[in-house]
Amino acid sequence: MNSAILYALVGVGIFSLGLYALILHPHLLRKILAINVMGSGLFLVLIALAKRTGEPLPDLVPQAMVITGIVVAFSATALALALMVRVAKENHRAELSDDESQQP
Amino acid sequence: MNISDYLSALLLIAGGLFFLAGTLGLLRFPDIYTRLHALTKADNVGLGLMVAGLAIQADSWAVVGKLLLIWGLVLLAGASVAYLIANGALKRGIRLWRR
Amino acid sequence: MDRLYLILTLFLLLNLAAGMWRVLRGPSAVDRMLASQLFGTTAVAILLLLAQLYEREALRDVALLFALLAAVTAVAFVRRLWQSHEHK
Amino acid sequence: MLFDALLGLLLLGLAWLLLSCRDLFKAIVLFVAFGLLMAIVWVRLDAPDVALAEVAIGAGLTGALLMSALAKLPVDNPPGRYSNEKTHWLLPLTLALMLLLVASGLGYALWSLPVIAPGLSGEVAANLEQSGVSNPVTAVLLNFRGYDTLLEIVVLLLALLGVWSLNSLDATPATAEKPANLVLDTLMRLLVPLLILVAAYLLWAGANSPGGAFQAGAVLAAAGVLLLLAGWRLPTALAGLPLRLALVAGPVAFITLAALTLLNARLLELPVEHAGMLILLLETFAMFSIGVTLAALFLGQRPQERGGSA
Repeated sequence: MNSAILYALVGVGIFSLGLYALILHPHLLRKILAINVMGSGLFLVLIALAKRTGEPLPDLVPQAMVITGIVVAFSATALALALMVRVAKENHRAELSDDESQQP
Repeated sequence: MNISDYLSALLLIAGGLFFLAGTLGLLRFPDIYTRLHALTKADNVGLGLMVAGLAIQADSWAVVGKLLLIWGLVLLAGASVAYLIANGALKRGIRLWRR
Repeated sequence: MDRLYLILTLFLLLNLAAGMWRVLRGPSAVDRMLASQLFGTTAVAILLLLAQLYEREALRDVALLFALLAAVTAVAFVRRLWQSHEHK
Repeated sequence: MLFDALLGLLLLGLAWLLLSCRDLFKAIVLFVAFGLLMAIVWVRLDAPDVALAEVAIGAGLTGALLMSALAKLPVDNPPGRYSNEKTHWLLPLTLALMLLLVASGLGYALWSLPVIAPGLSGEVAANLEQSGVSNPVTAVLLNFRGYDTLLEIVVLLLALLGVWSLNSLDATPATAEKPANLVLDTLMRLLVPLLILVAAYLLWAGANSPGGAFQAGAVLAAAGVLLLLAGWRLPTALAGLPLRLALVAGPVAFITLAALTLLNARLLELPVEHAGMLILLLETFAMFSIGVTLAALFLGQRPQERGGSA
C-alpha cells in the first residue's frame, strides 16, 4: 500500500462521513459544511489516483480540474449560504422541517 | 555534516521546542490573555528560529529574502490579530485571570 | 539533514493535533479562534520544511500565501461575528 | 508514510468532529483547520497548484464567508440546537450501515485499481510545447481544456446573479460596519498592496511554475474581503456599469477569443505561435473577473448604486 492509495481511501472515508451528515443533520449550515466536506473527499480521491503514473510527475489533468472545482465549490457555497440566510429570515430558523403544517 | 549543518540543525530544533512551548501554553494557561501571550510570542520566535535554520541551508539570497518576508508577514498578522482579539475581549468584559 | 526535516514536520503535525484539543474544549469562541491562529503558524513552518526537503520553490509560495492570509479569518471573526452575536 | 498516516487520521477525525459537534462556530473553526490540512495533503501529493488554490480560497475566503453567514442568522435561534428529537435511533443506524457498505465497495474498487495508470499525463507532456506555456496545469486550464475554464467562470457569474436576486427581494439596508480602529487600518494598508502584488506575481509565474488565474483571482478577492471587513464600501459611482464591466471582462474575453478561433480552426484552439501571449491576456482578464466576482459573492448583496435603484 502506497501513500496515494492511502489518501484515496481517506478521501472515500471523508466523502461517506459528509454524506451521512448531509442526510441526518437538520441545520442548513451543517448541510452546507457537509457538502463541502464531501467535495474535499472527492478531490482527494481524484488527486491521489492521478499520482499513479509510474513517473515522478503526476497526471496534471485531474489537478487542473480540481482547481476549477475548488473555485466553483466556493461560489456554490456562497449561493447556498445566501439561500440559508433567506430561509432563516422567512422561517425564523435555519432548518428545513419535514412537517408541512409547521411552516408559518 | 559540516559546521553550518550543525548550526542549522540546532536552530531548527530550538524552533521546534518553542512551538512545543506555545502549544503547551495554549493548552495549560488559564485565560484568553495568557493563552494569547503564549501563542503569539512563542510561536513567532519558533518560526523565526526555523526560518534562520532554513536560511543557512538556502541556495540563493532570493530564498533567504522570501523566508524573511514570510516571517515578517506572520509577525505582522500575529501582532495585529493579538491586539484585535485582546481589545475586543477587554471591551466585552472578559475578565483577567487572578490567582 | 533530510531525516531531521522529516522528524520536525512530524513533530509539528503532532503539535497541531494537540492544539486541536483547545478548539474542542473552548470554552469560549475566542479560545477556538486562538487555536486556529496556532494552526496557521505551524502550517507555515511545515510548508517551509517540506519546501526545503523536496527542493521545490513553489511550496515557499504556498507558505507566503498562507502568511499573507493568516489574518483574514480572525479579522472576519472580530468584525462580523463578535459584533452581531454575543459569542462569549 | 508515518506522516501521511497521521495526516489521514487527523483529516478523518476533523471531518467527523466538525460534522457532529453541537456548536456551529466550533464546526466552522474546525472546517477552516480541515482546509489547512488539505493544503498540506496537496503538497504531499505533488500538487502545489492545487495547494495554492486551496490556501487562497480556504484561508482567505471560506472562513470569512462562513462567519459572516453565521452572524446573519437570527440570534433567537440558538446556533447548533438540534431539532431532530423525533428521529428514531433506527434511521441513523440504517444509514450508517448502508454508507459503510458503499464506502467499503468504493474502497475495494480503489484497492483493485492498477498500480500504474498514466492517464493523460503522456499526452499533456507531448503537446506542452504547442501550448505556449511551460506549466502543464496552466496549459491544461487555458489551452487544452479552455472551454471548461470558460464555463467555470460563467458558473461564478451565475452564482453571483443568484445571490443578488435573493437580496433584491427585501430592501434591508446594508449592515453598517463600525469604523475600523488604527491597528486594523494599518494592517489593511500594509496587506492589501502586498496581496495585489502577490496576485500579479502568481499570474505571471503561472506560465512556467505553479500559479495562475484562479489562484491570483482568489488572492485579489481576499484583498477585497479584507477591505470590506475594514468597513470600506465600493463608491456608488463605480457600483453600476464599471462593476458589471469588471464582472464580465473575463467571460467576454474568452467568448471573443472562442469566436475568433471558430473563424480560423476549431473552438478555442489557440494558434501555436501566439499561444503564450494569448494565454497571458486571457488570464489577466479572467483573474480580474474572478477576483471581483468572489469578493462580490462575499459581500452578499448588490452594492448601492448612485440614484439608489438597488
